[in-house]
Amino acid sequence: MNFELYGFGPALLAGAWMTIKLALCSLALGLVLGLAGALAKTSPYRVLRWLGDAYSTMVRGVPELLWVLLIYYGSVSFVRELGEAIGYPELELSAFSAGVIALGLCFGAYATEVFRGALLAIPRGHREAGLALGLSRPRILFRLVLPQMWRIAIPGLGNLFMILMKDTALVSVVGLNEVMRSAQVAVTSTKQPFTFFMVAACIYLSLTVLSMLALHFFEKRANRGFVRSAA
Amino acid sequence: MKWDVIVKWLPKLLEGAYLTLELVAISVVVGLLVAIPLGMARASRHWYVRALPFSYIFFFRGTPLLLQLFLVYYGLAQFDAVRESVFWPYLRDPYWCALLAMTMHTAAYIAEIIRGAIQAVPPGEVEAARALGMSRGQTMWHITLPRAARIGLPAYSNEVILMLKASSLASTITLLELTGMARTIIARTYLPVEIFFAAGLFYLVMTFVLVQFFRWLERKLRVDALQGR
Amino acid sequence: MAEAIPALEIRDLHKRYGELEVLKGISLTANDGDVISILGSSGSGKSTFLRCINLLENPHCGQIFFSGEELQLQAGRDGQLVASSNEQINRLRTQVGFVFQNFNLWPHMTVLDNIIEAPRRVLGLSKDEAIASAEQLLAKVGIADKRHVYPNQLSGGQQQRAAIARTLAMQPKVILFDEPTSALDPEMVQEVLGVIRALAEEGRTMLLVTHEMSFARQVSSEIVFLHQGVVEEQGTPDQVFNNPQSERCKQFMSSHNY
Amino acid sequence: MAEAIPALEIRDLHKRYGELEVLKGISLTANDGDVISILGSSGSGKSTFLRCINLLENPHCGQIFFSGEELQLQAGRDGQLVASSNEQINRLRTQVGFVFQNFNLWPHMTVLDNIIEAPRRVLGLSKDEAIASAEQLLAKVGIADKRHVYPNQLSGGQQQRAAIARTLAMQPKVILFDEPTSALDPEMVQEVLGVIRALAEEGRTMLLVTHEMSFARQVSSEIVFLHQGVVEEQGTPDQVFNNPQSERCKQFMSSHNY
Amino acid sequence: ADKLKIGTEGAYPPFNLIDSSGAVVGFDIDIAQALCDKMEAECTVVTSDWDGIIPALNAKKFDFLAASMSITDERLQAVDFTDPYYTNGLQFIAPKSSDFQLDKKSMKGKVIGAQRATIAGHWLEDNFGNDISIKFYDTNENAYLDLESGRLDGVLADKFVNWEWLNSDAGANFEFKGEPVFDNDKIGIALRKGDDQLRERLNTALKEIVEDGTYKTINDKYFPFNVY
Ligand SMILES: Nc1ncnc2c1ncn2[C@@H]1O[C@H](COP(=O)(O)OP(=O)(O)OP(=O)(O)O)[C@@H](O)[C@H]1O
Ligand SMILES: Nc1ncnc2c1ncn2[C@@H]1O[C@H](COP(=O)(O)OP(=O)(O)OP(=O)(O)O)[C@@H](O)[C@H]1O
Ligand SMILES: [Mg+2]
Ligand SMILES: [Mg+2]
Repeated sequence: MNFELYGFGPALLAGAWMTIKLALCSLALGLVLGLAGALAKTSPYRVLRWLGDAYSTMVRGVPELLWVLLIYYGSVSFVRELGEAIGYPELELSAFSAGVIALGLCFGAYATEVFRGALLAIPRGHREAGLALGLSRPRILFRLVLPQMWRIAIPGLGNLFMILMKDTALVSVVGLNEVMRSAQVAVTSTKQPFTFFMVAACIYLSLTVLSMLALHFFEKRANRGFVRSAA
Repeated sequence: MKWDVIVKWLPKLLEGAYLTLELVAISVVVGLLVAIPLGMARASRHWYVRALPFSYIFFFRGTPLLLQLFLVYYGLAQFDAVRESVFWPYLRDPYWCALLAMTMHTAAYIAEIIRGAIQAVPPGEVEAARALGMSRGQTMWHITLPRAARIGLPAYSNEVILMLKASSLASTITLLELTGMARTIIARTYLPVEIFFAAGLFYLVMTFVLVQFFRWLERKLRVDALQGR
Repeated sequence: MAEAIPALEIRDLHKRYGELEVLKGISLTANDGDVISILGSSGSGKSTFLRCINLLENPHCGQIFFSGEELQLQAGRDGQLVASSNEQINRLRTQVGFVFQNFNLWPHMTVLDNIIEAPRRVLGLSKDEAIASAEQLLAKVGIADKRHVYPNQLSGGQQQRAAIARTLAMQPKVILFDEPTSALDPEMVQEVLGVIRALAEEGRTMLLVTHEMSFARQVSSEIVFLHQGVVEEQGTPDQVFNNPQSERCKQFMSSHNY
Repeated sequence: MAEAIPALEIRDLHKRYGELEVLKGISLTANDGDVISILGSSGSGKSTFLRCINLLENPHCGQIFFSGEELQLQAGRDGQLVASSNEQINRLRTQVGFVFQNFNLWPHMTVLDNIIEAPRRVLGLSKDEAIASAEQLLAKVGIADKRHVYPNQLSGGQQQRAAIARTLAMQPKVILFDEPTSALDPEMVQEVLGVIRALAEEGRTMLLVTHEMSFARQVSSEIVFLHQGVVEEQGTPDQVFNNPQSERCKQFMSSHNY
Repeated sequence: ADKLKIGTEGAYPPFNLIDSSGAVVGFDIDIAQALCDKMEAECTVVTSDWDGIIPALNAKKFDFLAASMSITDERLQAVDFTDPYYTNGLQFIAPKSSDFQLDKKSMKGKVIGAQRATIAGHWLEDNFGNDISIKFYDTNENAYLDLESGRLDGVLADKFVNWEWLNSDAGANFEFKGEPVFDNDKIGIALRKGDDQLRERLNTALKEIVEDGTYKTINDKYFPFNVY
């Protein structure tokens, strides 16, 4: 084992930072999409249910990599036309935003299912109590349903976030240097696959530690008021 | 689009799809079996019971499946001890390596889903079972797990679909499942668009069938009728 | 128009679950300050009736008026009637309080937060105002010391009192109580009786489902006896308790003096 | 040994939640066929007391005997006592039934499945045997027509009756009822009263938390009045209802004849 | 001077790779820079994943690719190529201890690895398809690992790449077997279709560097033999 990592240390760190940025941005987008999807799927309106269904099935049905390629290369002509239409022809979708959109889209589709499961686990009476007091539906959602839903959704979302963090590797096809690609680059030039794959594993593991700590914190918060049975 | 090419290679693609299904089916079912005790232990109130599954879940959730495949397939083969052991005939074979890695990987994720679902079961329902004299095990098996299954089902369906697509990584250790097969055919025909389109369609169809299956299961288990009054 | 407009009027309400017809045409009129108790055996449709009034349950047929304003209904799926105007139903719900049979407190909020939530969000009270009036209410129902506790840490009766306080905090004109004293001891029942009387004197209208006959007798201006989804008997407490007309009601009343 | 071994004996039970001491040393002896009612104001610790008896809640101090057999306890975290033998507590719990204040039915099973689950798993009854006895019980509590319905589709009183049937299906020697009639109408209360009397005649022992004074008076062989975690008064119904000794109990009893 | 963007993979040593400082180096890059000097253009090098490299070229993320890309009919449908700037060949490697003959009889039943979607794979299928079992890998690195673990009897790959690996520690116990089996793999610079002007400039520049000896200097820096 070479402790300077043959000089590739800084490159790997930069890769880690890129991974973090990608993961967090996609998470933000994905949570919004997932919530919207779950609400659509549990809504009383058939059109919304159908839309939610189509979104979660279609996006989950197509491999993540394909979405990345589709959005990055597929959007080129579209964005260019858009740019010309608004008089700003240099407009182009950066690799980063394309990656975030693609990963967020996929995260959202899976999060839809997690949120839906959690929504279904909340007693209807809690919502009814809000209705009976005249609270508006958005209010009921944000103040009564969401805070309780986290409690049930966090383990599932945690899973998805772990996967998301590693799916950021897919974005290397559009030329972003995240952890996996930095490691691969180092491997080709040093011929030390195990050293660098282990280093990549360690980077992922430390990111995992961070996210698990965060998840634990959120879970603790979401569990306030819920007593565990002594039986 | 050259449809005749797709038709010509359809049997090969079907062969690949069959291997994909086999890998996914075995790993998510065996994974579930492994995950149940892991998830139960993870939901335990004693830290020493939680510790072991925690480290397992931590490692397998924390590193990419690709890496785990590599470690099992290329990594283990680096050691002479492994190459001389009785396991070598299996570990030599990419099929078993893929199954091993995929099962251990998905078990970690499923365990986490199970833990969350177990903890979301209202305590009163558990108490009711205990008060009737059911042992911890009986309560877990007959009350808590069936109830948790309904809470965790949507998340589990996610995991199965994720595994369906993650199985394409098995092509990196020379297995000719759907993706591996498609890439091999492309190398012959130089028609990436057609073949990937066909393979993508296969994935989409498999996902669709899975989604329908889980929807049927949810209806059967009355998942959305469980909300309290 | 010599007659006053009734605070709440219900005409010919029907409701079924699948095949099971639970309410078979119920009509009822309540004026300002009325306290109407709804009695009836378990499963006779009392809760369902109350829940239909503020549309927590969608009836299949019928009309509902609050202070003369008709609740706009339109046909929804499988023959149910749903509110046609969200704006209207939200507004009316702020004026109609509901105390649930199983409390339905929000488990992720402390008792105080449970109570101030609606007044702050719906009535637009400031946090301080809301807390001030919530503390008064908590003191009135005797759980002021529990204000920072989560509902799961309360005893059954404490939960019930918190639920009552939550509803009263909205100062509703009409209050629907679904067995508000089921988990309360006799002393507490007296307290609640006092509270309800005071509310009636302020001119608020109350509908009350209860199994406690003596409580119903003391508090009500009118008694409605429900049986298998129809109003079997109706009248002043004296009439219904001392001199019931229908067979079913006679039988029911006789059992309460065990 | 002239004296019979009591079915249930509790000595000096203490329990606290954090700082709050809820039970401050409670002792109680119940012989075969005894029906002991526990009265007390809301929050006085009645539910907690019952829950400690079969260790749904871990007490901090005290001894519990079932038919002379001491429940083995050992110190657990933060000074709580936990069962030291899983085998023993499971066996004892099959002999001690518990009816919860908030029912705790399993929402993913039909009423019938709720009832046959424990007899099948714990007593090892065959499915047919379990169903046969469950149907008898359901008929007894008057919800035979609801056997294939899920708990969420039941009215409050129907849920309560299902919960009672679930507990009785285990044929426990000792039954702890936490407000078993709170959601029942007077007629149903009479039925339950009959059931409890029949059980007492079979020699079963019952502890009963209730707010219905007249019910308690009719059904009990002994009354225990709990106040702020201690037994304030204890005796036959006549003694306690007609001639209470303590100030607190007098006040409490006076309020029930509203 | 005009500005040009050169696309490359950065994962194909010694032709193109990224060193620890993040700079892209290698034979391809040196050649491309030499061409740029001749054309008096200001060039920057950008890396991209192999799978996305042609789409990226067509999406104008680069102007030309110096990525050791073989000129094939399939690729000619998507892009144009300059004249070849070096020639590649395929050669087997196997453990030093094994007797490895290149005839059908002794090859029978052998397990041979190759990189997926390369000429090596096609050559194996076309010539030994029925006799040996072929395993495909995403990268040559993975094939070498399996060669080391004994899952493979031999690997067929570009001779330069094999040569590079044999010179590393891992390759110590292995050697070339037989003569190069395929010696006419022409490597060119890829451009967007219809970019004829740039292609002509590159072709002219390529001729110039071959003639003035710049090419040989670069060649000798990397290989002890002639690759043109
Ligand atoms: N998990 C808990 N954490 C903290 N305090 C609790 C908890 N459970 C109960 N308490 C408190 O203990 C006291 C006794 O509660 P308990 O449920 O035994 O009352 P109770 O006599 O059954 O009253 P009720 O008649 O209203 O049901 C109450 O003041 C309650 O707030
Ligand atoms: N969601 C539902 N689906 C099917 N049947 C239902 C549903 N809710 C209630 N019912 C049935 O409707 C009938 C009336 O129920 P309701 O809750 O109105 O009774 P109740 O008069 O309030 O009785 P209780 O005094 O026991 O609370 C009951 O027989 C019940 O089983
Ligand atoms: Mg009811
Ligand atoms: Mg209680």
